[in-house]
Amino acid sequence: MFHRMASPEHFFAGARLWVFWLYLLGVTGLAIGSAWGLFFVPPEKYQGDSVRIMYLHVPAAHLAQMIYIAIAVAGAIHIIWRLKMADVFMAAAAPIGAITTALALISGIMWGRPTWGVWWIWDARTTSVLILFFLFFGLVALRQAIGRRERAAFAVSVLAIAGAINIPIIKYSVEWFTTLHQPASIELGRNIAIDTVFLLPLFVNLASLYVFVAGVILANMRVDLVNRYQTTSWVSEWFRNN
Amino acid sequence: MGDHGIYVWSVYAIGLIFLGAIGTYPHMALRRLKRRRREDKEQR
Amino acid sequence: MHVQEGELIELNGPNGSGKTTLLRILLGLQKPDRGKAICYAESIGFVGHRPGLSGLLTLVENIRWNLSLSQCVVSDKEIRHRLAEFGLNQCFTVSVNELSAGQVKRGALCALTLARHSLWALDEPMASLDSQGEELLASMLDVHRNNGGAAIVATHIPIASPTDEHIVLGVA
Amino acid sequence: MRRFAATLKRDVLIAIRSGVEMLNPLAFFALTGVVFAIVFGSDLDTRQISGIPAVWTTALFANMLAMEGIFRRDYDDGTLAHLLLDKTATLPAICAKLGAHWLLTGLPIGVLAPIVGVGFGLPPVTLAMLMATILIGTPALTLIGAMGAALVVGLGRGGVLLTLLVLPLYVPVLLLGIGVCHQFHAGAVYTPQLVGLFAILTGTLTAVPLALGPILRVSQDR
Repeated sequence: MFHRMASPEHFFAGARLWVFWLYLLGVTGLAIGSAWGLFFVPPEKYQGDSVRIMYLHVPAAHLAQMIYIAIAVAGAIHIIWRLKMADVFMAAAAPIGAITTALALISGIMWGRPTWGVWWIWDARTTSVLILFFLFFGLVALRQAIGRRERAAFAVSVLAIAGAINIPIIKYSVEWFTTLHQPASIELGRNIAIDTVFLLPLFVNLASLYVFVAGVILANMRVDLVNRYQTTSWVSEWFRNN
Repeated sequence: MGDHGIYVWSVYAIGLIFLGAIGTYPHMALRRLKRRRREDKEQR
Repeated sequence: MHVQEGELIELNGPNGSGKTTLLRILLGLQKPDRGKAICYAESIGFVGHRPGLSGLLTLVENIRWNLSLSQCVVSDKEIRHRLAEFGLNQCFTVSVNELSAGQVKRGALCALTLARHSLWALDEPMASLDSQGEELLASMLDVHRNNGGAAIVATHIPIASPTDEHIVLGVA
Repeated sequence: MRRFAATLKRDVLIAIRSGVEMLNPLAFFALTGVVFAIVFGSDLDTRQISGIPAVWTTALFANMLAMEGIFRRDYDDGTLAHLLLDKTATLPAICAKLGAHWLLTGLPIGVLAPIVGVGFGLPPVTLAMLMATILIGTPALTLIGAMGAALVVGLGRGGVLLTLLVLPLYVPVLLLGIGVCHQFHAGAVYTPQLVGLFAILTGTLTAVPLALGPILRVSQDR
């Protein structure tokens, strides 16, 4: 099945169904998880209701890093096998990764405000997510700056791989550097009572966000395919019948 | 919801906007491409 | 495309017909959109639109660096002698920025003759050369072909004799 | 090896001939350092703490300022093509270009750092460590920056783009450099982080020059 999906035309047709189901599953999952987290979970001892932000912040932050790793893998695939679909994935996933990271950042800030009374705290994870946002922004900006698609694909692949290699290094140096200055920094989400009543909605939301964003990336890839292959027969045929 | 309600609701509102945006963008883009293609055809 | 020793192939065709692109693909500076280009030649000398000499250095320094890249050991005296042959004897100490386009082109061609490349790739070598420069170019090509060198020249002014192979590129 | 030396000599010669453009990063480093010294240095109790980060960050940006032109000049006058023509010559020539670039920006900045650091009232021992970490860090910065410069070569004055691409990759070097100096200044254990800094240096030293050949070949393609 994978080989068939590697050809743009088959992918374009096949992805349509996937997008529908991923959207459906993702949205309902998110609705259920969020509703559960907002209304049916008792407030936490220390943080009260602000802990409910965790159900959006943790999935978004986790997903953002996964998207970047996926883009780096696609970059490696593109450089080694020159697979066009890998570049289509990178072009589609980068902006979405940036927006997911932005969502993670904003929810992190809004969570930090009630718990620590300050808008931004240079905690190890918030700093890493902020740098991740700049990495995503770099990917999008580099692709925008290079006109020729071939060069853009190669350049973005190299940058994605360089960035991915740096993620652990950044995490290590930031972790060490921030704990150097505030010994008692509270890790977001680590000190909450880890009993299941809190965690179930989190897993539901995490899985649903993955599913939903996967659908969004596939849909975005279809748009990119139409842009790239405007002159081909199967695209004009698609234009004709809808 | 206590006094933290404002933060929780604003986070979910922003979440809705962001996820809604990335969710609907591809379909809007496809529709825009179709419309532009139809306009090109009419001009030709 | 096969180039024997002593042979010269001329690429003709209107502007934008891909002469320069074909040369760049042969040199490995550019990847073809489709298919593969494999070029079996030990070392290729290239003179294109851009001068290929850095503007802040003098001709002698540029050529010395160029030759070191292709690992040819040539003394400064010999470089100056060859530059004099190319009519550039008064611009030894002048940085390339101050030279005229014709002088820069002659400098690039002179560097080519000094480096022992088996295959020459020339892109519009006649551009910005005066009549004396064209004679120099013709004689330099003959010398190169006599001792077994080959050349591919992209030009719109005919330079090769009718007996040589001509490839005409049409506009797509 | 001869090609390495020849290209090194050539690049240093070009930089010297370019005069002001070569002094640009150094002047930026000295002037910004002095401004920071005036701003932070006068407040007695904060100056020692703020000295190290100020000098290191200024060194980083001075280095990034110099990154812009490393390939651009050769791309414009066509010598970059000669570099790539002969595949065997590419690696030594690129290593020479990176070496020349470090000699002209990283090294002088490292040497200047203690002089700027004095403005923050740092003890000489810390200044020595500051210089050491900068001298270890700047080659890594040059290597990472060169990769960014190779990606954007030929795109015109993409200054902001280069900064955007390269800054996230610079962060670990910056944090480790400052961290080591802080720990050393405070008399605490600094060796693990110093090893981290060396690790980044050796890592980039082996990977980047090899990667620059193909990147430049694609970047100058059209």
